[in-house]
Amino acid sequence: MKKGVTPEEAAAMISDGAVLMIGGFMGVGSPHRTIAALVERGVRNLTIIANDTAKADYGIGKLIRAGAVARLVASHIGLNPETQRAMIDGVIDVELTPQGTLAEQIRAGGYGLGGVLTKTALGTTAAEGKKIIDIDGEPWLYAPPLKADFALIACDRCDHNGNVSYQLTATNFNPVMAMAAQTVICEPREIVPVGVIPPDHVNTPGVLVNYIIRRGAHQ
Amino acid sequence: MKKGVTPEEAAAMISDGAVLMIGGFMGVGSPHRTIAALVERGVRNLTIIANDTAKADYGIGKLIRAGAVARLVASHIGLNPETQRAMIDGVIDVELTPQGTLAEQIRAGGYGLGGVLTKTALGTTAAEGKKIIDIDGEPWLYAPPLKADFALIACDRCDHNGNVSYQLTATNFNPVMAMAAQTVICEPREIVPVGVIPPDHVNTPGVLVNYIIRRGAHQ
Amino acid sequence: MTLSPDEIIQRRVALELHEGTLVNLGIGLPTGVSKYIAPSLGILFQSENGIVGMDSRPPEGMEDEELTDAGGGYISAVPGAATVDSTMSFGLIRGGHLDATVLGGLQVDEKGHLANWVVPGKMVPGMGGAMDLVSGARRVLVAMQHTARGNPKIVPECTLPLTATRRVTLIITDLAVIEPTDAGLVLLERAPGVEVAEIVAATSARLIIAEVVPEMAFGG
Amino acid sequence: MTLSPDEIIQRRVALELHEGTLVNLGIGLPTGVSKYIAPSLGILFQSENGIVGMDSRPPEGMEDEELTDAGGGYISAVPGAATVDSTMSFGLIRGGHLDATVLGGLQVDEKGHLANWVVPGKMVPGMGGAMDLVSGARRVLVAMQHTARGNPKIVPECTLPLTATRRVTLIITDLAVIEPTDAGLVLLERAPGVEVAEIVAATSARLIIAEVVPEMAFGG
Repeated sequence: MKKGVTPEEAAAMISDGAVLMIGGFMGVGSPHRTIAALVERGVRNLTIIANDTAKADYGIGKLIRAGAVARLVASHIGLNPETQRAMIDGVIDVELTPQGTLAEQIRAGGYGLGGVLTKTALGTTAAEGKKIIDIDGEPWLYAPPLKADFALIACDRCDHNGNVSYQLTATNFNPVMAMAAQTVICEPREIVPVGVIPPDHVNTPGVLVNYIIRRGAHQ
Repeated sequence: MKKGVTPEEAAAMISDGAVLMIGGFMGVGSPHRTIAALVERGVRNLTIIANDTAKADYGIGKLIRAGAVARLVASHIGLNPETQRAMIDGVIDVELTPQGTLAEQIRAGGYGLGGVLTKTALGTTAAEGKKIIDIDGEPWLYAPPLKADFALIACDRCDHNGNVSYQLTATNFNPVMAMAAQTVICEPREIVPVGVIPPDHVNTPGVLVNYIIRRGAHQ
Repeated sequence: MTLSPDEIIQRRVALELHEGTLVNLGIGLPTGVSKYIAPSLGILFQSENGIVGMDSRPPEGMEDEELTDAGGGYISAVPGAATVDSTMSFGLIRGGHLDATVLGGLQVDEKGHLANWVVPGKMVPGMGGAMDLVSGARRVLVAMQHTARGNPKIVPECTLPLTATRRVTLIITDLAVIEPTDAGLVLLERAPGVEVAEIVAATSARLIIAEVVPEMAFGG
Repeated sequence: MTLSPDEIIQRRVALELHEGTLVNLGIGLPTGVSKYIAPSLGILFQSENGIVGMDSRPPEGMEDEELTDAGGGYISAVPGAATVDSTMSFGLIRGGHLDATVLGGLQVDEKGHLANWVVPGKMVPGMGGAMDLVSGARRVLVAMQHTARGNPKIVPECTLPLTATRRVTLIITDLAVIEPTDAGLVLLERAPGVEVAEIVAATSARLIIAEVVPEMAFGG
């Protein structure tokens, strides 16, 4: 069985300068309670790897507004003007990466691969300064594996052993991030006994999950 | 809705010299009725990409015994002495590949990636003659993407639109092969109406499946 | 029947989508294409955040916070939909399993290159899935107004950063259907009531024009 | 208590497995290690064909043809098991999520290199998952008889093709526990009743031997 921790206890494990992967797509499937506790703790200088930063003061946007982020690797920041401003002003160092490449880079980190060979972005300004690898006369853009100190993931259901199942479009980057971080903290909507989630419906085996966020006071 | 075909109709689409991926692990999760029809048809000179060749005269082993196979890419042939003999006698050109690398090569083919960078087999005789790619001074073994003309897959359930869900250890290579072939032929144990498999339990979306093998006479 | 510019584009794009295929519609104008697709065609719409078989917004009060499109808006799912994680979603896109992607454009040029993801110094939204879609889909359909504030968007050479170096399949605007080829941009069709001279005037790129350029023919 | 050679190896390997971790046991001798693991430890056994949390063969008549181990034999699943496809199964192995792999060996040498997948010209089974396991698991535990038909299997340099160029973590035999280090093979423990001289005689590799080499201490 895994230890259930409060969002505050989880946030306390994360120090200034940590590299975090955070699940979610426009806040859908993001660990909102954990993010709120991180903001509360006042952590600084984070590197965030995530698909996007949601909206101003929502989801990962809360960390942006709180000034907790020094570096961001994401595919899209268009719906959060605060992140765009912070990028243009040089307050946050933002690396924009195609969404499919970003997902594969995280997977490569978690699966022990040496990186990703892709056609996406090849020949565009987004490939400037990046490594091109020639395979039998054909150029491929190389993207390195990504890893993190922590993955903060959200899920629909989690059992007492940390077995996780995701739901609908809240799945997105969560399963792949759960493979790519030193410590995985999972914020479930529902916590169920072992055996409630059948083996075929476990998307992230519990061996990958280090801490489960406890149910909230009102839950 | 997809067309339901008999194993014989499926076999009739497959010509001499075709490249086939066949799902299964020691015959578990292999499309046994389709394989039997292929043997019956007497097709020749096939290239088979599969984890293994099961046992003598069982699963893919039936195609080996029938002399249908000219080339085999697999990770393990140890439990089928007929395949081993055919390899040693030079009757079948066998390429042995680590299982994890083989799975990633098939995935790379289906996901549009330029290949796989792995540490597995690096420095061993299994890497002889293969490309080594240096990333920041570190050597990685390169393995090319694999694709096929046909993927012959098996599954537990399939709906009328070709949405597929696999079960337990019969899953294995089936989902990744369904991404990597021009034509995908699926042999389900059970065929159900659309909607019976919930969206979160569809492992292979129906858009990937071209033909569904009809239920058998006794089913 | 008088059609609005958006309707012209959406109805014409709809004719390009084939029975039983997987299609990705970009946010905005492209999303509206689905209005003109008969459900009997069994075309499945993908949203790259992880669903094959998205449907329109459910009735008020029926929304699920775990079921949204790539813009974060509530959606529903058709019977037989499948949900997938981000790696599988982009595997479908990048592996050539998506028959068509319909995207907006800022510029398209004579080589058929599309620019639609960034206006340096002004707009830095990030490319999201756009580069993957343009690189990976079997067919890339650009659906856009022919001009922006009177300025041509179909230009000799893109001045904005490209989304991909791959040539798009077709450009469908409120004035014309144009196909990029080895020889250049071929004017295939005119919008209803639009003259060829009008299209040429609204286009700064060179167009290859046949003797007869038919009007777009809509089903309905 | 007199233990058989296999029992000595399996019991000693069992002591190396840690609470709550994921472990892969190779077919044959390594599989038997699970007999000596208390269920309360919550150790999960992986079978690389696609299950985390495999259990032993179910009662006669309860077998499922869709639930087998990597050898194709019927298995069961513990409560809380997860089934995965081959890419995820090897992602767990190659991504460093497997705490330990326990494998048999044909030879191990002074550099800690393992050969266990092929005897050229004689046995060509294919490497299956062995190369992935030896390259990717956090700890590689070799569990084997110290000699084969009287011939040492722990040799100065492997004459058989290597499974990986990575150094294994520990060699556990019916005679000894040996740890490969930068300096060479260090004899850590003796099997019950076995003298150091006996181990040295059965080993053709050079062993680094401390003044005191304790006996293996089993819990039970």
